[in-house]
Amino acid sequence: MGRNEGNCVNVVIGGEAGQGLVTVGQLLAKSLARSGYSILVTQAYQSRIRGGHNTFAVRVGIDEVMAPQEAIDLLVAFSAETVPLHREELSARGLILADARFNISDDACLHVPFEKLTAERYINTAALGVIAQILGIDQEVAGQAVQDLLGKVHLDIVQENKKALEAGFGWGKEQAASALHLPSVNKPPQRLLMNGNEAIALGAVSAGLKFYSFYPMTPSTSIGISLAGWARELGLIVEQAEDEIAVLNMALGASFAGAPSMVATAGGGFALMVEAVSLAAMTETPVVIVVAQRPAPATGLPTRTEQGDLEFVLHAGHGEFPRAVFAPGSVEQCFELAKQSFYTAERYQSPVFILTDQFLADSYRTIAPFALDGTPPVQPWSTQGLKIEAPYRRFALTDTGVSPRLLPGLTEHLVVADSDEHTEDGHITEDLSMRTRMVLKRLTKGEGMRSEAVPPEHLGDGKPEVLLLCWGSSRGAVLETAASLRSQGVRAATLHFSQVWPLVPEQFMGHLQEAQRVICVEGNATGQMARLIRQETGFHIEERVLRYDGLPFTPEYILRQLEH
Amino acid sequence: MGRNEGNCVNVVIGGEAGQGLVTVGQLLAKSLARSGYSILVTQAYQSRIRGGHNTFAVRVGIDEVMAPQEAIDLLVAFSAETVPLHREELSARGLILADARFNISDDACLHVPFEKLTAERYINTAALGVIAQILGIDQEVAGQAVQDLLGKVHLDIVQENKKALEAGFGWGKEQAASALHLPSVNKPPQRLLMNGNEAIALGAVSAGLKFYSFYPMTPSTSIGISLAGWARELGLIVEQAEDEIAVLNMALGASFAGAPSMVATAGGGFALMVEAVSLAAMTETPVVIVVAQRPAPATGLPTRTEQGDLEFVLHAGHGEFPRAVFAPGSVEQCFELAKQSFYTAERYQSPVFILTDQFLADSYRTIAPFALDGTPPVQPWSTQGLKIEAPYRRFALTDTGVSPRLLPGLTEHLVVADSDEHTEDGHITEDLSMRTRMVLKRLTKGEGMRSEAVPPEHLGDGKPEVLLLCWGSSRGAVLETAASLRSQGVRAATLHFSQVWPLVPEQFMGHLQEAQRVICVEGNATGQMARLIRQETGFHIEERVLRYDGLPFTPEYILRQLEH
Amino acid sequence: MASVKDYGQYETAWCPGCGNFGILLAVKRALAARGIEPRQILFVSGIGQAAKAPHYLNANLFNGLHGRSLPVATGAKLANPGLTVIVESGDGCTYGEGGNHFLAAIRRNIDITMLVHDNQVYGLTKGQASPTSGEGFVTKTQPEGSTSAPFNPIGVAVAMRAGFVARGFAGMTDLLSDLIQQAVIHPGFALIDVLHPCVSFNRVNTWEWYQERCEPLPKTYDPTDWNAAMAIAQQWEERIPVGVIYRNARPPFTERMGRGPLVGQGVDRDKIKRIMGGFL
Amino acid sequence: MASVKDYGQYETAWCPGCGNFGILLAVKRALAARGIEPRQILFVSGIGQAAKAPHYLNANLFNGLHGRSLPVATGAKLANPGLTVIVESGDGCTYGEGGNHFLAAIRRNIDITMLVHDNQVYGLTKGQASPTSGEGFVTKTQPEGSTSAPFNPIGVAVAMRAGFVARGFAGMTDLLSDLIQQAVIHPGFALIDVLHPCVSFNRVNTWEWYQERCEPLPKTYDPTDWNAAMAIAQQWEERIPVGVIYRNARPPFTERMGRGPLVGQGVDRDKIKRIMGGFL
Ligand SMILES: Cc1ncc(C[n+]2csc(CCOP(=O)(O)OP(=O)(O)O)c2C)c(N)n1
Ligand SMILES: Cc1ncc(C[n+]2csc(CCOP(=O)(O)OP(=O)(O)O)c2C)c(N)n1
Ligand code: SF4
Ligand code: SF4
Ligand SMILES: [Mg+2]
Ligand SMILES: [Mg+2]
Repeated sequence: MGRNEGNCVNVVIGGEAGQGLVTVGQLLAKSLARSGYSILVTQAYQSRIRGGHNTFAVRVGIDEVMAPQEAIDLLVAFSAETVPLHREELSARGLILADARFNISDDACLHVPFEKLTAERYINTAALGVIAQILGIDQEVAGQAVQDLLGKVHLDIVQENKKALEAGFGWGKEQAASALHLPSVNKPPQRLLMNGNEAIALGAVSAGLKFYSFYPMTPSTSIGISLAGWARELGLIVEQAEDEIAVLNMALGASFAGAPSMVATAGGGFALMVEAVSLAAMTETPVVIVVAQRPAPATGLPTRTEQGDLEFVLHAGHGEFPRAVFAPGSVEQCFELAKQSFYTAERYQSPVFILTDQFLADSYRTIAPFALDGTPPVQPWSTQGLKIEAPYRRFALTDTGVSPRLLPGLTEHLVVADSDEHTEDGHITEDLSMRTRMVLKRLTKGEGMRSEAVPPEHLGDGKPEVLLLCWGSSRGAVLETAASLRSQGVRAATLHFSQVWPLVPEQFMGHLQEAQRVICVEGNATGQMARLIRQETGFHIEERVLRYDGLPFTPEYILRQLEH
Repeated sequence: MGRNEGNCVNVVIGGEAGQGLVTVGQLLAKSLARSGYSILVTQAYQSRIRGGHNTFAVRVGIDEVMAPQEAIDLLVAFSAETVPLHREELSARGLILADARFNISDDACLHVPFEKLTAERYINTAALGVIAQILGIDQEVAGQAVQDLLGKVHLDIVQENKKALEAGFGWGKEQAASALHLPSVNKPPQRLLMNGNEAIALGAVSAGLKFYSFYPMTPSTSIGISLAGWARELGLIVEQAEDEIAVLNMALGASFAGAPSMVATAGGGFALMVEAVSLAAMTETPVVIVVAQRPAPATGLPTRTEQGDLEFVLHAGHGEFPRAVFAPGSVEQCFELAKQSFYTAERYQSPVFILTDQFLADSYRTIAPFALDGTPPVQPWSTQGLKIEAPYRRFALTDTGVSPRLLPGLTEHLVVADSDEHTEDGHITEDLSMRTRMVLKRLTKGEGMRSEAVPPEHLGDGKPEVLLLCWGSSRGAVLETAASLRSQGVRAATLHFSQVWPLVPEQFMGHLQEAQRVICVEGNATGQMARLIRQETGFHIEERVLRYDGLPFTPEYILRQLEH
Repeated sequence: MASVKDYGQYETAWCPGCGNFGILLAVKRALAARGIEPRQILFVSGIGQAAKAPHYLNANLFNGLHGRSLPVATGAKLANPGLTVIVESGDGCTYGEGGNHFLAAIRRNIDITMLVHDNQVYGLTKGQASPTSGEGFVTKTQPEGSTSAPFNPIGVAVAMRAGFVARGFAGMTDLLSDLIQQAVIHPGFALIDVLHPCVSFNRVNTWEWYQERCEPLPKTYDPTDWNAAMAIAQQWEERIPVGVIYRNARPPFTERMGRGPLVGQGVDRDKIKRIMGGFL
Repeated sequence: MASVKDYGQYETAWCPGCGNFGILLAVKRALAARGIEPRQILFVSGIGQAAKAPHYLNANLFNGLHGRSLPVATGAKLANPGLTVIVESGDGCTYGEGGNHFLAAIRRNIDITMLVHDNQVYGLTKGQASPTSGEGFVTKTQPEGSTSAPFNPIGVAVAMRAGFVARGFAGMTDLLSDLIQQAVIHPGFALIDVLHPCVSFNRVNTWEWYQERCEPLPKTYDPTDWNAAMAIAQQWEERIPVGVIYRNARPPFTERMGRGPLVGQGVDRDKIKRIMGGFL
């Protein structure tokens, strides 16, 4: 059972794919967000379109909710199967909501007579009403959410839905099940409800993205869906390619010609991009590559989560060249680091990576609206006015390794790039001394990236008994774990890497050394980050909390492992 | 200038692509090998078919020649350009052989009146005669080499060639240039003349290879040329695929159906195989993958050498799974480790890698004939007779992680493999507890591989002042460097890894710790092996001798770097 | 002799009403009708809803990567030509990600049967345009409609003179089962593009849409007439011909290659010794 | 106005007598004839002997990976439709490694010119069979002769109704230069398969072999007649028609897409703010 239980309510909606539980979940999440609560959504679904069993979990609280919770306070069963599958996770105060027709015999169960409340097709909305009532959501707020979300699609049936909602509210009121009532928030702050993929898409366009090519692959696809939806308004090109090889090569072509470009995929699709990663490095073409991890090898568990591709991404591509790898730990970081990725890619004319995973990609959270001013977007053409002496040398050797980048067709100069080793003017060469100079030129850019690396976030006690080290999406669960440890009187601290490469030991060695125990928390089976830290620092982290069953970390899971 | 100079003669033949210098070089090498000398060939060529400037260097001696040498004792100029390009490397006793018509004014130059010796088209063979005479090769032996090599192609013109050879010998005799005369060997032992790629091909067929698919890529192509040449006789299938993705997937299909399979490529082609590497791991399909390295990123320097893909190969493929990576240090090791790769791949039903590079791939050496008996070849069908209870489970969970492998169609059982996470019987599953068991099953096979890892070869003094650590093709240069250091009174030792993964620290930590200085010698720009050793042991090797200009290590190069 | 029952009956992960069910049934019937034992058959598939099909019957199976079923099948067939190799995958898998292998398999005329479950959409990834989606097809990732011309697999296969080119429809299982039987016994590469509705993501090419258009080729049609086949391959919008559209007698790859099975062949060390002797 | 001289004169890495020289010359002449400035042109190429061609003239160039020139060219054209984008690569690069992109480029009808230097062999890697090598073509890696049917690029492109399909011959530089001019001004994907001898590795399809067979299409030939084009595309062994074989007026991708150039477009933060507001 989770700590924090008093402050949060964990609602889990279960049912078959195609039953609309995502819609109900989103409506609930929206209603909660607008009521001023903090929420965190965890979606668990199978690799199928209909049937099976999926869940949409909304953990809600007054204070920031950062991680999923295992204990369920409100289990909403859209299919009879939901109950046996999740009964064990029910908390002491937990309730089950199920259609009366399921005939579930369980003391914790509220048997909702949906049949009587509404017509079959509006049951979902009626269920939303019941849930909302139990949690203490204002009916107006829920109604507005229904209007906003469903109104776009089926304007005509909004009225029917609202009636069903009302019926649900009405029935819920009679139950006097107030245990899960959330304390109301006085002046709800404006909050965005957004998942990791949407935040990446939004960060990308605000940093200047103009071209996005993709080949569908879970859990990355929804980045393309967001961008495609905005493409006309923002004047982007979002193009589905014939395969992932084309995806990245196309993005490189677009970037070479001047359009800030991004691609997104999962491990298997990324495997096909590896050659072009090396091409990006050799031709010094900026590009942002999102790898949304899922359990592998091969097709693995396509709809689940894992952090198993760190080393793969770090070393993808033949030959040696610098790269930056970001690993956001929250939806806010997805936005910020997507922007950062564009700046880094442009500044160092290099491939830059964003490593996320299914959990973060699909996890809706409530976040403060982003400030959209600040750093101006990337505009590769803005430097074209600079006076450049002829002959222009695209790969001129410089102290920083960065050469002035012109775009083809925009100036009087010719721009030549080559995948072969090349001279300063970009033409193929077999001059071996030029070779070594070009190798060093490219590697020198890595020094610049190092100097700008985002330091890991260190939180909690100095000289702690326990330092929990983590990276990427596990941040929230680890932070909550540390809070929990502290509440048990353990001096705990956390060290979260939102940039996993380049690593700059001076930024964190002190933290590692002053901790009594360092424990690496990673969503993989072999401890890749721990290995990487040893490689870069010699510091050996023996204690590890690993997870590789396809589910995201929860504080409960980490605490259980720590007890072992 | 190289040490060892007294014992060895370094002949460098230079000229344009298409001038036939490889043929002359091979004839010379063959003649020397049959005369009982040890030789080592280094080929340097450009990425073009005609023109440019290439060299074919034969270093010859009585004792085993293990590395190339920079100082040239006999420079044979097939084009006038050769002389200015290589004059600086000429040793004190060095001679130049050039066509009199080149009008080279150089005291070290013997001006050969080829015009008078033979017709234009036989000049190469006449040159061979001159060289052979200067080195003291028996004319009979050289004649036989001409007969054997050219006889296959142009039987009719063997006579003319022999005459030209004779003329060359005759002219050479008059020059009284005996400084480079090799001491004669009494009873020449039988020696194969073979390069790294040929040895891999031969090792593979003796280990049981039946299927080889490929897409041409320098420097891996000649493996396929050898195998294609033997295919009819040995009943192999050697198939050129549409791309490298097909190459590896095809090999996996063949292996799944029971044919021991191998593929070979260079870094860029391997980049396209990365997804299928992960597939091999997931479906537990044995396959041997040769990555013949060349300078990258991207197309890089297609015909040169480098050791830049260690980390790439080590982490290629999404998700986590075990693999073995061999890195032969000699032509003999190419043969032995090719065999070993098949055994390891079959035993652990896993992808196994052989990392070579252009230098080793193209380097002819004299070696003792291989014993072809010994371990029986891999025969996946030999276990099909075993009584297996129905239902057969291809991925049965076992202590070793290895499950009994049946082949489709050969027994009454059905064989099912899936790239998704699967049950023991190979069918797609989303059971998350099965997931963790399957992850561990696959990783457990890595323990077996570890227990069988080839230990690094440690040679030289205990508690040395200098320990030179290296891997793969640089072995010979490093061994000769150590010998040279010893002759200067330095206590030197070497540690050569012919298997670079898994690393077993117990096998070598003692050596690292007892050395006063450890120096890592690697053909790349960032010190990948040094990083890997730190990752696995925490031992930080700060001193490095790196090379990344496309040329192989020479003892001279290493000694120069050590002096810095 | 195998019967439909021998191929088993399994729960699927498909949506109710999906066209895949009709294809699965036709496959089982065809195999049973030809009396092929499950153990003689190797299915190879990629990734997608279609590619799951072979999990739902008894046979050997290699379910590989998205787009890569054909090279795996080719390797397996070469290693053991005794296997009846059948590839099942989707339109995205075969003509999208796997397009290059499709071309190569036709050129090789490798002796396998390729069943493309063509629902004109990417099903498993929730409804993006596929290579066969009609121009203007609207999806969440193509909100302005698909802009590429649809791929005409039949047209390309006939143009390349593939050994056996057929079109089936999941709603005509008898005809489809017959096509599959012909394809399986055809020596060489046999393509069957099977139209089938995706009830979840394709709102254009529905059961009704196909039913109105699909029409068996007349008995008099001669599939060995390449010109006629090329003309038939152009028909689509109004009338969609179903049946064997083209066939020829080009010898299959395994035959042209002139090798026996690789599996079960020992290593003749004397031969290798002789080869090694060539290096002396 | 640009002249042939503006495109420069460089040393090449090609073999003396190679057909590539003729193609290079025709390219320069065509560009000069159309008066396109070097800075307006972007060449994209893959890897191979052919793919080196754009290094030997003055223009913008992205020389990418083996087989991947078309996607790079597509991305560049979409980013800046103002560029005249010309792809040059070999038969191996385009129809072998890059086969899938070839299909996709035709389907997109992306407005670029694709010049395939088709020597029916892999030149740079020293003479393996290529997709267009004739059946039975003997090489060191195909000692028993190539076993796959040769790929007919013209046939496939016409079958797919590519916008502009032509065949050239390196030995007819005037005609070739004319074809290139037409291709460059054609709005949409324009394929020119240019036959050219590889004097080092192709002992079958030599200068003589081509010269005996290559024959310009008659003036009366109507390239908008698809049926005629499909028939012409079948001719090979005895007579090889050279010229524009097929063309149609399908609007190019950039037009159908309805976007202006991406390059130079600023970011409208108000619009992004509005989008963000949708998440409230
Ligand atoms: C390399 C790679 N890219 C993308 C995916 C994601 N993916 C899985 S199925 C699929 C589309 C399937 O479409 P189709 O082949 O038409 O099959 P359907 O589901 O429609 O039957 C995609 C893109 C993947 N598994 N691997
Ligand atoms: C991924 C990859 N595979 C293989 C190669 C090796 N390679 C370079 S050129 C070439 C063949 C070129 O043939 P073609 O495209 O016909 O050009 P040509 O040299 O004949 O003009 C190959 C296979 C490569 N560079 N990259
Ligand atoms: S998504 Fe479409 S293709 Fe897939 S099972 Fe459902 S209806 Fe069939
Ligand atoms: S190898 Fe062939 S294609 Fe290449 S330059 Fe020489 S003749 Fe031309
Ligand atoms: Mg489909
Ligand atoms: Mg070619």
